[in-house]
Order: sequence, then C-alpha cells, then structure tokens
Amino acid sequence: MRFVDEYRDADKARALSARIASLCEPGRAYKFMEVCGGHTHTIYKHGLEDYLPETITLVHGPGCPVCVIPMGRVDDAIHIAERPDVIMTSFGDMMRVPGGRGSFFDSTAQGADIRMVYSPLDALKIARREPDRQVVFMAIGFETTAPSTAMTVLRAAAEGVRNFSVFCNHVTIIPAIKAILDSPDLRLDGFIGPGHVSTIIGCRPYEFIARGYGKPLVVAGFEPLDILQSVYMLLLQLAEGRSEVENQYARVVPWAGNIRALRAVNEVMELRPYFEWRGLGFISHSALRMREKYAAYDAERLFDIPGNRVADPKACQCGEVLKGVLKPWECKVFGTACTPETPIGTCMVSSEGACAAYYNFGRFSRQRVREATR
Amino acid sequence: MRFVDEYRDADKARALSARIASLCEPGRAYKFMEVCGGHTHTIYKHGLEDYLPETITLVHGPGCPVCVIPMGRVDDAIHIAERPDVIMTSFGDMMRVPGGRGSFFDSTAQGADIRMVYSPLDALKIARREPDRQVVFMAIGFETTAPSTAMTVLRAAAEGVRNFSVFCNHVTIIPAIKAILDSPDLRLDGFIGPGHVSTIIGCRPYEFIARGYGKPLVVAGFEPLDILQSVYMLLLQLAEGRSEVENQYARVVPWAGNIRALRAVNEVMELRPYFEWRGLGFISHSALRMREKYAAYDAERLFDIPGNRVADPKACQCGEVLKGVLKPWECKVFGTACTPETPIGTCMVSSEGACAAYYNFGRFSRQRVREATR
Amino acid sequence: MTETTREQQVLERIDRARQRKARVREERITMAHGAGGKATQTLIEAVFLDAFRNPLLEPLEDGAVFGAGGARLAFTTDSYVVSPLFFPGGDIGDLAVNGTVNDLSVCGARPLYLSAGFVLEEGFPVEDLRRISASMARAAAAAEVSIVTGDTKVVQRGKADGCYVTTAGVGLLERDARLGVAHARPGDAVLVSGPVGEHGVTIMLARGELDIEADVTSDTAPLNGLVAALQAAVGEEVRCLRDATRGGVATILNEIARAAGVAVVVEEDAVPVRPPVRGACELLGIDPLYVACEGRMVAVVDGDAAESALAALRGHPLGAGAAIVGRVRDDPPGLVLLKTAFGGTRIIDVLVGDPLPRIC
Amino acid sequence: MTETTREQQVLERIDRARQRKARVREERITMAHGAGGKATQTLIEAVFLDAFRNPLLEPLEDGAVFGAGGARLAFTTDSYVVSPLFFPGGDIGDLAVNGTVNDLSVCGARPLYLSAGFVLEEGFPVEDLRRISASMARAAAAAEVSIVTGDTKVVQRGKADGCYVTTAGVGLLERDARLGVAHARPGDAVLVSGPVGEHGVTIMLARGELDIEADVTSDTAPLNGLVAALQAAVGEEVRCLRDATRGGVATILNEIARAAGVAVVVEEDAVPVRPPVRGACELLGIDPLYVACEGRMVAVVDGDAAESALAALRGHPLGAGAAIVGRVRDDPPGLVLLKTAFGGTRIIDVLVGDPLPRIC
Amino acid sequence: MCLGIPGEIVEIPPDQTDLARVDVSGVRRAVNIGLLDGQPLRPGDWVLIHVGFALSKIDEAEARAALEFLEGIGQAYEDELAALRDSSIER
Amino acid sequence: MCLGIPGEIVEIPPDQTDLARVDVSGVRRAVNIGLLDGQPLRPGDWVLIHVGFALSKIDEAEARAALEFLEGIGQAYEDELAALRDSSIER
Ligand code: SF4
Ligand code: SF4
Ligand SMILES: [Mg+2]
Ligand SMILES: [Mg+2]
Ligand SMILES: [Mg+2]
Ligand SMILES: [Mg+2]
Ligand SMILES: [Mg+2]
Ligand SMILES: [Mg+2]
Ligand SMILES: [Mg+2]
Ligand SMILES: [Mg+2]
Ligand SMILES: [Mg+2]
Ligand SMILES: [Mg+2]
Repeated sequence: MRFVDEYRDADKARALSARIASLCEPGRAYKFMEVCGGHTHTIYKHGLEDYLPETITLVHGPGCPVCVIPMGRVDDAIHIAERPDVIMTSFGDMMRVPGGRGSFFDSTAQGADIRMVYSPLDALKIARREPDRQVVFMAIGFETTAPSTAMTVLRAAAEGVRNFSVFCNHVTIIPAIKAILDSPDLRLDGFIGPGHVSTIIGCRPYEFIARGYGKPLVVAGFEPLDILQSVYMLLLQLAEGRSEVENQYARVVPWAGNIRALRAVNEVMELRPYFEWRGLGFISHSALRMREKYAAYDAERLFDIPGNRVADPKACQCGEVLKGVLKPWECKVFGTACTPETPIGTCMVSSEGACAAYYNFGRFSRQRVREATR
Repeated sequence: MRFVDEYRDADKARALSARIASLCEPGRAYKFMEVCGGHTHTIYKHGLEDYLPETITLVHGPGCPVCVIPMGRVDDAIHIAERPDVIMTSFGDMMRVPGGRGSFFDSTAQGADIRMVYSPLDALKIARREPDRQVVFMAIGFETTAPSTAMTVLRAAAEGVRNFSVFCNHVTIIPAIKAILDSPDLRLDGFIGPGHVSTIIGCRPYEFIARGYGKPLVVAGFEPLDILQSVYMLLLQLAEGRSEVENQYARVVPWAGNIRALRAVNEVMELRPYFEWRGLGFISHSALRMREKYAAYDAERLFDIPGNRVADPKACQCGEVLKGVLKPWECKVFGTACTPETPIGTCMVSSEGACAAYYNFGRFSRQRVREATR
Repeated sequence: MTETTREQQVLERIDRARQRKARVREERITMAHGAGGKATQTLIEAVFLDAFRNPLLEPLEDGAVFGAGGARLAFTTDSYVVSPLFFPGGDIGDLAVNGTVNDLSVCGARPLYLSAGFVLEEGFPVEDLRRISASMARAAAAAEVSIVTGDTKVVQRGKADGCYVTTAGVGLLERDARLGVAHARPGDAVLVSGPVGEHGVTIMLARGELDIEADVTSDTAPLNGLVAALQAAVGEEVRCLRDATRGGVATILNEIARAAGVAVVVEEDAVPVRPPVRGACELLGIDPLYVACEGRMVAVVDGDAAESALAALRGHPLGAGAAIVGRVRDDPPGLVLLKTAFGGTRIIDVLVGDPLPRIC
Repeated sequence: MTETTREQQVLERIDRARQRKARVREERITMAHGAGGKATQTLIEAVFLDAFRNPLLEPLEDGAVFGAGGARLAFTTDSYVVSPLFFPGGDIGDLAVNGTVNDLSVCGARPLYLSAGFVLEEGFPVEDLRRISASMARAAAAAEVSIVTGDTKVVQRGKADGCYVTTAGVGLLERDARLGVAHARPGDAVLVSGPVGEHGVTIMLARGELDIEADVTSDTAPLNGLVAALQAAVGEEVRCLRDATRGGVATILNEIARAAGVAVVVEEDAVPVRPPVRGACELLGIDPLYVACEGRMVAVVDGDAAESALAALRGHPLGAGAAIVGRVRDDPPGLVLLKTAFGGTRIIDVLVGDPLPRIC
Repeated sequence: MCLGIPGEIVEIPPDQTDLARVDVSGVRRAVNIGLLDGQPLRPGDWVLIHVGFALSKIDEAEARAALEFLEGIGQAYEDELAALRDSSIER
Repeated sequence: MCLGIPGEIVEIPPDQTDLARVDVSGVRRAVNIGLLDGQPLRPGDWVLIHVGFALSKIDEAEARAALEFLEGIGQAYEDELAALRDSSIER
C-alpha cells in the first residue's frame, strides 16, 4: 500500500460515479464547496468532473493560502527582502505572486536575495550557515503549516540562533468559512472539508457548520477517489436528511486533531484581532501573529515595513471566485488579460488557485473532446 | 612638438652613434649602469644596442620598483586583500608579482577583491563610492611615485574619508645606488641617472657619486635618443677626464627638483630605519613609511600582517641582476624555468625588469638577424 | 444562454488571445525566460525571431536545415549552464555534446562535427575543466562526432558559475525525410523513447538544497543511434522528432499541437516514469511531464506504423523503455489533452517558467 | 668561450624549452587564460586539444574546414563576454556576428549561416536584449548571412555579466585555396588591413575606470567582402589570413612564425596606428600591437603579389588603411622581429595574459 | 489544503529523536517528527509529510476499511452491471 | 624610473584648482596639478604625467636647445659623411 495509487483507480471511480448519479434527485442541482485549494487542484488534475453528473457543481473555496495573501503583505515582504543584509526564504508557491510592486521573482531579478525552501527548517539551516545575514522566513499557510513554523521558531530559540525570523502570514480557515456562510449571495448544499488542516485541528471545529447552518461537511483526503467518495457521502447525508461532520479521511485525520501541534502554535503565536484576506477583505480573528515573547523572531517587529493596503486591480474578481460566487471563467479578464504568465489575481498564480487550476487543466470543452474521442 | 617622436629619430641616432664610436678609446671596454628600469625598457624596446659599439655594455640597475619588493611584502598585501571587507587596489605592474603564496592575480582567482588602478586618486575614488568597504592602496614606487601617494593621503584626510589606507612600500634610490657602488664585484664607468626620480629630487643628490666615487652621472630622459645622448655625454666626460653630474633631461628635470612634492612626502611619510630589497637584502634608510600622524591611513597599522620574511627561491639570481653583476641571460634559470609566464624572480615580471625586458624584446641573436636581413 | 455556451465562448476568447503575437511584458529577464516554457517561447518569438526573421529560423525547430554546396545540412546550437556541473550520470560536458548531437539527430541528420565555446569563471579548477573535456571527448567518441573548433573566454570571479559551455553542431541529411512539428496529422501516434524526467530530478536533487536522496541518474545520452534505428524501420512514416529537454515532454507535445493545429491526446498510464522520479515529483508537488530529460525523444509517426516504430525503438538499448503514449486528433486544435489514470480528462499546457516546488 | 657564444647557447636552450609540450601549471583558471596570449594557447593545447585531438581541430585555425555531402565547408565558433556590452562603434551583438563572419572569411569561406546562443543574467533589461538583437540582425544583413538557429539560457543574478553571446557559423569554400598559418614561406609579404588596436582601446576606455577620453570607436566589421576582394585580385598568392582579435596583431604574427617555422620581420614605421590609440597606449604603457581589433586582418601573400594585394585591400572601404608591414624570412625561425622606428631590432613575443596598464 | 504526502519511515536515528528518514517511492528525506511526540513510531509506519514535518501517523486499519468500502461499492456496481446485462439479454 | 608621459594642458577648469585636462595624442584625461602649485600653468603648456599627477612642467626652451644640439650633431655627421664621400671620390 502506498496510500496514493489505491485512490486513483478508475474502476472504483466508475462504481462511485454510478452511486453518485443514483443518489441525485432528478431535477435537483447540487452545489458543494471544496474549501481547500488542494482539492481544487486534484479535481482538475485528475479530470474528476468527468465522473460527476452535470447537476453537481463543485464550487471552489478560499482555501489556498497563497491566493488569500493581500498585495500589501507581498509588498511588505519584498521591502524586507530588498535589504542587503536580508536573505528572504519562501516556499516556491509564493515566488510568482504579484504584490503592488511585482513578485518575489521580479525582486530577485533586481538583486534581492530570495531563496526557495522546502521547509522552514531549511530556512533555519541557512541562518546557521550564514550568521552575518538576517534570514527571514515568509510564513504562509493555514493551520496545516503553522505548526511547522512554530516548531522551527522553538528550535531557533532553543539553539539561540539570533539571525532568523518569521514574517508571519498564517491564516485560519474557520473564520473564512463562516464569512462565506454568512455572505448572502451563495447557496451551498454542503462542504468538502479540508483534510490536511484537519490533521491539526481535527473535525470538531466544523460542527457549527453542520449544527448552526445545517450544512453537511465531509473532511476529505486529496486523492481523486477521496473526493468522489466525499461527494457520495454528502449526497447520502442529504438523501437521508442528515447534516453532520463526517471524516472520509480517517486514515490520516484523527477526530481530535494534533494536540502537540496546536500547543506549539499556541506557544509561539496568537490570533490577530483582524487580518485582510485578498478578495474577502478584513476578517476578525482569522490570522496568527508572533507572540511578544518571541518578538526576537518576528520580522514584523524587527524590520520597518510600509504596511500599506494595496487595492486589488479593478478588473480582479478573485474575491468572488474565492467565495465561490463566480466560476473562474466567469471573471471578465480570465484567460485574456489574466493568465498564469501575467496573473492579475492570485488565484491565477498558485496551482491551488481556482483560476490557475481551471486554466491549466480544465480549459477545454468536455463536450468537444467527448465528440472527438468517441 | 610632442616631446616623444622627436627623440626617436633614426637619422639623429646614426649621427650620435658615430660620435659615440669616435669617442671610444680603441681597446677599452665601457660599462655604464642605467639605474632605472624605465631606461632598461627603452633600451630593449627600441633596440638601442644596435647603435652601440660592442665595447660599450649597458648594465641594468636596481631601479624597478616592482622588482625590488620582497616576497614577504607581497604576502602581507595578499593577507590584507583576502579580508572580505577589503578592496585592494594596485597598479597593473604588481598584479603578476609572485610572493611566497602566489600573486595578486592568483588571489583574485581565489576570491579576493583586487582592482587595478591607474592612479592612487582612483583608489580614493573607489573608497568614496564604496563606504562600507576598506579600500587599501598598494603603494609602490620610488621618489617619482611617493608624492602622488602622499597627495592622495592628504586629500583623503582633508575630505575625512575614513575607509582609505595605504600599504606603503615606497623606496628611495640613493641608498640602493650607494650599496651598488660599495659592492666589491662590480666595476662601472658611469651612470645613466633616473630621469623621473629626478623630477622630484633634482640632480644634487647624485653629487656624492661624481665627487666621492669619481663616477660621472648623466640624468637622462626616456626616449631612445635621450639615452644615446647620455651615453655620449658620459663618454665625453671620460674623454675629458671629468666626473660630474649632468642633466641631459633638462626639458623635464629642474636641477633643484620639486620642492612642493618633497614637502608632501615629508608631511605624510618618514624614512624607515631599514627595508628589505628583493635580491639586495636590507638597506638602511632606503624606504618610506607612514608617519604616526597619518596612522589612520596606514594599512600596516590598521591590519594585522604576518610580516614574514620569505627567502628568495634558491635558483633566483635577481640580486646579481639588480646589482648589474649578472646579465639576465647569465642567470641559470633564465628563459627555461624562469619565464614571463612562470616567473621565479621579480625581474621577470615587471616590463621594467631587466630579465623581462631582455626576454621579451632582446631574446635573439643580433648576429644571425644581421646576417638574415643583410 | 446556457452556462455551457457561455463557457464555450470564454474558451474561444481565450484561444484567440493565445493566438495573438507574443509580447514580452517584463522589463527585465527573469529565470522563467530560460525555463523552456511560455516565457521562453515568448522571448524567442518577440525578441529573437522578430529581429532575425528568416525562413530557416522561422519554424523554430531544434536545428536549421539548409542546402550548401549541394549538400543538405542541419545546424544547431545550445548553451549549457547546469549547476552542479557534475551530477549522477553525467556532467556539463557530456550534456553539451549529447544535447547538440540530439538536436541534429531529431532534425533527421547524421551529426558530424561539433564546436565548443567555453566561458570560464576566474578561479575555476583546471582539474574540473580537464574532467569536463574528457567527458566531452568520450561523449563525442560515443556519438561518432568530432569537436573540430572552439573558443575559450574567462570572466571575472562572480560573473559566471564555474563553467558554461556552448556547443554548435553540423550534421548531414542523408535521406529526404522532411521532419517538423508542423507535420503531425490526426491519426498519428505519439511515442516517447523512455522514462521521463530523470535528468531534471537528478539535477534538482544534486543541488542538495532539498535534502532528498534517490537512486536517480541523468538520462543524458546521444540519440543519433536511436534515430537511425527508427528511420531504418519506419523512415517514411516519421512526421517529427524532438528531444525532450527543458520543459519536458509536455512542452514538446504543446509545440506539436500548436504548430500542426491538432490535438494531442496522451494516456497518463502509458507515460513511463520510474518510481523515484515519481516519488521526488510527489514530494515537491511537480509533474514529471514538465521535468527535463537529456536523452529522451518524442516521435510522431503515422498511426499505422506505431507498433513497428515502438519495436524499432525498443530494439535499441536507449529505447528499451519506449512507449506509445498518445494519439494525434483533429479537435480541439492546439491543445494537449491527458486521459488521466483516474479516467478523467485534462489539459497539459505549457508552463510559464520552471516547475516550482510546491507546498500548498 | 666568448660572451656572444655563451649568450647564443642560452638562446638555443630557451628555444628548446619553448618547443616543449605545453603544460598548464596553474591549479585554477586566471584571467590570463582568456586573454589570447601564451596562457590561452597553453590551456587550449594542454587541455582541449589533448582531450579532443583530431586532424580537423589540430591546426587550431580560426575555424575547421571539412567536406560533407560533397561540399567543402568551414565551421567556427566564438563566445563573447565583452564589458561594457555597448561601446562606441558597436556592441556585443555586432561583435558576435562579425567575429564569426570573420573567422569563416579568413578560412577562405563564404559565410552563410550563423547560430546564436545567449546566456542572460536574471535582471538583464529586455530593452538591452532587443538592442543587441537588432544590432546582430543589422550586422548579419550587412555580412549577407542569416542567423538560423539559437538558444537562450538564463542564469541567476550574479552568475553572469548581463549577457554573453556565443555564435557559431557555417561557410562554404568556393575556391580551392588551402589557407593556413603553416603555409607562410620566406619572401612572403605581411599585410594588415587597417589601423590596429582600435577595438581594444575603445573597450578599455569605455569601462570608464581609467577616466580617459578619446575619439576612438571599435573597428568591428565583417571582413568577408574584404577577403573576397583580396582573393579576386591575388587568390592563388594568399598563404593565410587571420583576423586580429584578442592578443592583437602581435599574437597572430607569432602564430605564423611558430606554425610555419619562419621569422617574421615587421617594420614598426609601417604599422598603422591612429593617434588616439597611440596616445592611450602611451598613457597606459601598453603596446598597440597587442591590443585587440575586431575588423582587421593579417594577410600573408607571396612577396611578388604584395603590391597587388595592397591595392586590392585599399580598394575596399574596410581596407583603406591597409599596409604592408613586414616580410617573412627564414631565420631565426619561430621569432617575430620588429625593426623599430628608431632603427633598432627587437622581438615581438606572445604576451602571457592581457597587456596590463603599467605605471613603471 | 496544503500538499501532504504519505511516506514510510525507514529509519529513526537513535541520536536525533525528532528526525526520521522517510521513503516516498524510493526517494528518501529526513523528516521532523516532533509534532508526533508521544506517538510510538517505528520503521514501517507511514506518516503524512508536509513541509518537512510529519503531521500525522497514517492509520492503516482505517485505510484498509475505507478501501474495502470502495471495493464493496465496486463489487455492488459490477453485480448491478452483470444483472443489467442479464436482464437486457432476457429482454 | 616610472612611466612619465608628456601631455599638453588643454583646459584648467576654474572651479577645481588642482585639476587640469591634459591631451596626449588626442586622448584626454584629468590630471592632478597639485604638485606644480605655484608654477603658472595655462592651456598650451606641456607637463610630465605620472599616475594621474603632473610631476613637472616641460621647459620648451630646454627641449628646443637639446634638439638643436642633436641636429647639430646630425649636421656635423652629414658633413663628415659628405667629406668622406668627397675624399673617397678624390682618392
Ligand atoms: S481570472 Fe484573474 S483576476 Fe479574475 S478571479 Fe481569476 S485570478 Fe482573479
Ligand atoms: S631569470 Fe628569473 S630568477 Fe633569474 S635573475 Fe631573472 S628574474 Fe631572477
Ligand atoms: Mg531539442
Ligand atoms: Mg539546439
Ligand atoms: Mg537542445
Ligand atoms: Mg576564438
Ligand atoms: Mg561563482
Ligand atoms: Mg579569428
Ligand atoms: Mg572562432
Ligand atoms: Mg574569432
Ligand atoms: Mg536550445
Ligand atoms: Mg552581474
């Protein structure tokens, strides 16, 4: 067992597909939101829509940590990165994300020292190796990633490394889901819950959705069969009149989450009163910042940052896409002015972004292809 | 008048040559030392020996500032240059001079920041442009060059530039000439005096040679006719039984020298009690160092230097060549182990060095050429 | 208007946008311009093709084919800037020889003579240069070509990364086949000559920054023998050949679809990928189809000759892992579609720049 | 033993030492290895020739000449790393085109097709790349060649100096002349096609570090027209042609003397040097004979054809400043001698590295 | 959200308690297991890897159960298809 | 010793008293004239340049005198040669 290929089996997919079709009430349209950009990526990458009846629409949610970083924060990070004493470190995903003054890649082309890392621990390693430079880690990600940042800060503190700091942009998913549930313009039938966030926070935090809003939520894995099964489980709940939090991804997600990880995050970080989400605006208690106690590791405290809000480009409809109100192709600039090589919005940059996933993987007429390959 | 081509005229040379020949006593061999490497360069570069009778031998003296720098000082300079905060600046002439651990060029290949400059003022300019680095000027040269270094230090002090310093290796020619006159193994009939040194020190300092040692000296310019004329003037003195200091180069050299320049040097530098000359050993009061007052501009005080004496390679006979005791081609390694691409001694590096001049310009049989072109 | 119709209109609008003349929007060169993807194509078309335009350059094939003094020749060049210079399975030297041998081979030419231009960084170890030269000599001998002319420049420390090599090559076209990506037509079969992505993964891991270990070695190899074997078997049926380098197999398939105005439909299951390459790509969140090879080629052959072509490739040591990976279709023109192992369909597009390691 | 005899013996010993197989003694590459002088020759012979050895490479001419498919072709390459990229009279673009055109021309070939490989530094202005490309295109048009294939690589900031260009070129030999430095024989005349050292001085001054101003512009130019004019006039009488680049005219004369085992005797007075080049060289203490040109060539022709050759060169705009500068003699073999303006004789040797500005 | 990859622990070096060598399809990397403190881990166990950290231990029993469910559905589907075929033949 | 080059002053910028623009065969560079303080300098004067400094002002009268001496020698030489030729003809 590799816990990968087993969940990419076309035969099982056909069987599930038939079940899904049989669970759909004739004439009823279903809208499920996959909260997580990882799911969006899987859906397009494997062509999962080919297994869904036309009456089921998968709506892409706000769960791409790259897509929700506002332009001003990118500018702030670049401002830090441009200091000659600084080595900025970042996940590859952030490199092309445009702020108001260009992306990290644009910045390196102009001389900033920005390096891709696979892990925050790699950034710490660079700090150890280059003691004369200030190494800043551009921390992004949801609850999945925050514990790794926290653990790295704790290790830096334990080792007394003094030239390492974190520019903290970690966000939390629950307030964003709540914002979407409260927004008037979207009717959803259920949620495909974020599997990897749930490895940390567990399944309980979603119960308000099932209880308070009456929407079923299935925490789902990231292989295509995981998602297909989750759709099946959502339809089953609807058919049976239930609205519960279920865990399709029990092989990985413990119901209670990872206490050790939550403790590490809580030690190092605290909730911000509010944080701006790209496209969604300010959301209360939706992000993390470094605690006073770890001020020495907080790039936001160590470096002057301009902290300017940058308005999204006029044409940008990322907010509507992130809320699931618009499909990517419904944005007026999609695929013409906004493409992966010239992204206007962040959803076109990250491969988890709904626009990028649709553009890169889904930009064709299924109907014509079906005809051509008949 | 360009003060150049006028002194390269072959007709006048032939006339002088005839005069010179007519002044030579039949059967007598003459040995004149051109003190200055610049003269050596001119002699070979223009093929001046073709105008001299076989009975006149020009003996090359110690007047090449590059050739006399001992290996230990090169190592010291490289030691400073290898500091990451230092930009070493140097005249092109020094770049290939080997110390015990290689040359400036070898050092740049290994990462040191060593830059060629045309003038010490250019080094000061770099210091102004790069205030975060320490800019060190590798000062070499005889009295000709020391005033320029001194003026540059005075300007740095006046402007308050604090990241500029001088690694002072200036030497003075008179003690070296005296050492040669005192050496038992050389019989000379007269001296071709260093013209450009004399622009600064004038002609008086040579009088002890004419009076005390009874050898005529003619301060000479650097065009081939200047040297030919100086030989003529020396022969005339000998023929007339005189032994005087004469100034062939009066168009450039004032009898009294340049007081302003001597003052600048005296303000910034003082005589060292002794200094090692490559090949010649320690000579008293033969070099300059920075005065205490300008300690802030003295690289020797600012940086730790190893200050090791490095013994010349065993095979090296530069000392004998610099004293005029050996002709370059008489050194056992000349042209085989010691070549411009793999110099063992410094005389093979600088184009003023007697070995390099002979190797590059004179390495052929005049007799065979005369036959071949007859 | 139904949603499907609206979507359809958007797709057509996009298609038109993509047909437009390429324009470099950036003011400065970025790494993406060298990654072999869209940015590279745009740079080449909007700057170089625009300036140099001539009928031989225009097809932007792997090499130019022309007649001179009665002979039909192919001519190509590539610059090599790989880091590290030495890596499991090869070094910049054999890479530079094989790369140019391959570009000539896929033009249908027999590679004859190579040139080599070196840009060396001051301080570069002479011993490393000897190793590189020895490896070039071995690669040249293996490919039966001679390095007949060259040039050496040295730049100051900090103005290069040790050693850059530019090779150019001249080859002779001995048969009349006119190969070109524009020649693919519906019904043709698409083959790859072996497992993909091995060179690129090897280089990524050899840099050491990712702290990942795997038994992967570069696939660098000369393809002239393999091409000869293919031509001997199905010479007339070969439409085009391309060696997969930067941008990987995906980029080549897109060039074919675009140049020939056809659709290329690839079966994900059929694309050979060795487990460690798959594992590294999973860890890094990248797609092996975009990862560089240096000894693999894509061949488009007449559909009826597919099996003979496959047999010919597999009969050669360098083609042992060859596979038929897809078919050419007429619609939708210009697109490369992937039938996923999962049974779905998606596009394989050209990347903007390098595939970036991805964590989210 | 007389002093003269002893000196003679030493000179012979040196001669033997110089005949010995070249050996690279340095452990690391230095700037001298790229300067075109002795260190470059040694590196090429001891590393590259040693590794790649084959009869076409062996003569180490400006290009290789071979037959392919019945045609006689010339093939050459050069990498360009000039700094600054733009300078009075040209830029790296026309330099790269002209340089390869010239290397083909002096092989006796008609230059036909060029390749261009670019190594770009991240951050390089796209506008500068356009300027360079436009200038390459103009130079190609002027030389009647086409740039038919190319390659682009991008390296990280700090791993190049803006833009390096490597061109290779293919030319066709239409007449049977076998040119080569080894063909010079006693009695031949040596010509240069115009004033020397203008490119090198222009570059030195354009760097701005020396704070020297002068009205000098690069002499970069395509020599194919000039070569054709010379061949039309005295085709059979031409022994060899060389374009003077790094190392200047002096280096070429030494290659001739060494390869043909002859003496070359040059008249200093006859060597054309424009006043500002002379002035800059005086200020810097360097010799114009060692300074690079990019549009001048040295021609060795039968002595009897010298005047016709001179007339042919002077009849072409690029040869207006041509001059007969010397003669080939039999003794002393391997040496280049200069009869100075002053009436003396001296050697012109090959430099170790770049001519260094000299203050003492 | 966020890329998570299953990997098999192949070694837990005794000297570094928070590091494990993990294998993904023959590819190995050191992974920080500090977030699984208190959970018994040994070679052969599978973990979910994210940015160099193991976020959770994979529960093979749960995995098997889920696959059995999927296979069950698959089987039921095959049966239905077969039934369908039979019925259409009868028709 | 040390390379010294004659150059002609072409300009003394009024604002920078210790700098002069000097021309050498059409090549121009700014040269520091601080070491010639107190000597009147103006365009047309020649100075000896060394490492960016003017070391001395060239004395044209002296230069002319020296050249005249050399020409004198040359003339005497020509006369002698002529005499020699005459005498050999006579002989
Ligand atoms: S197409 Fe671009 S601007 Fe529009 S929603 Fe998508 S990413 Fe945002
Ligand atoms: S040949 Fe070399 S070692 Fe001998 S004296 Fe000359 S420089 Fe010194
Ligand atoms: Mg190719
Ligand atoms: Mg190519
Ligand atoms: Mg290629
Ligand atoms: Mg060359
Ligand atoms: Mg480097
Ligand atoms: Mg050439
Ligand atoms: Mg060439
Ligand atoms: Mg060339
Ligand atoms: Mg290429
Ligand atoms: Mg640079």
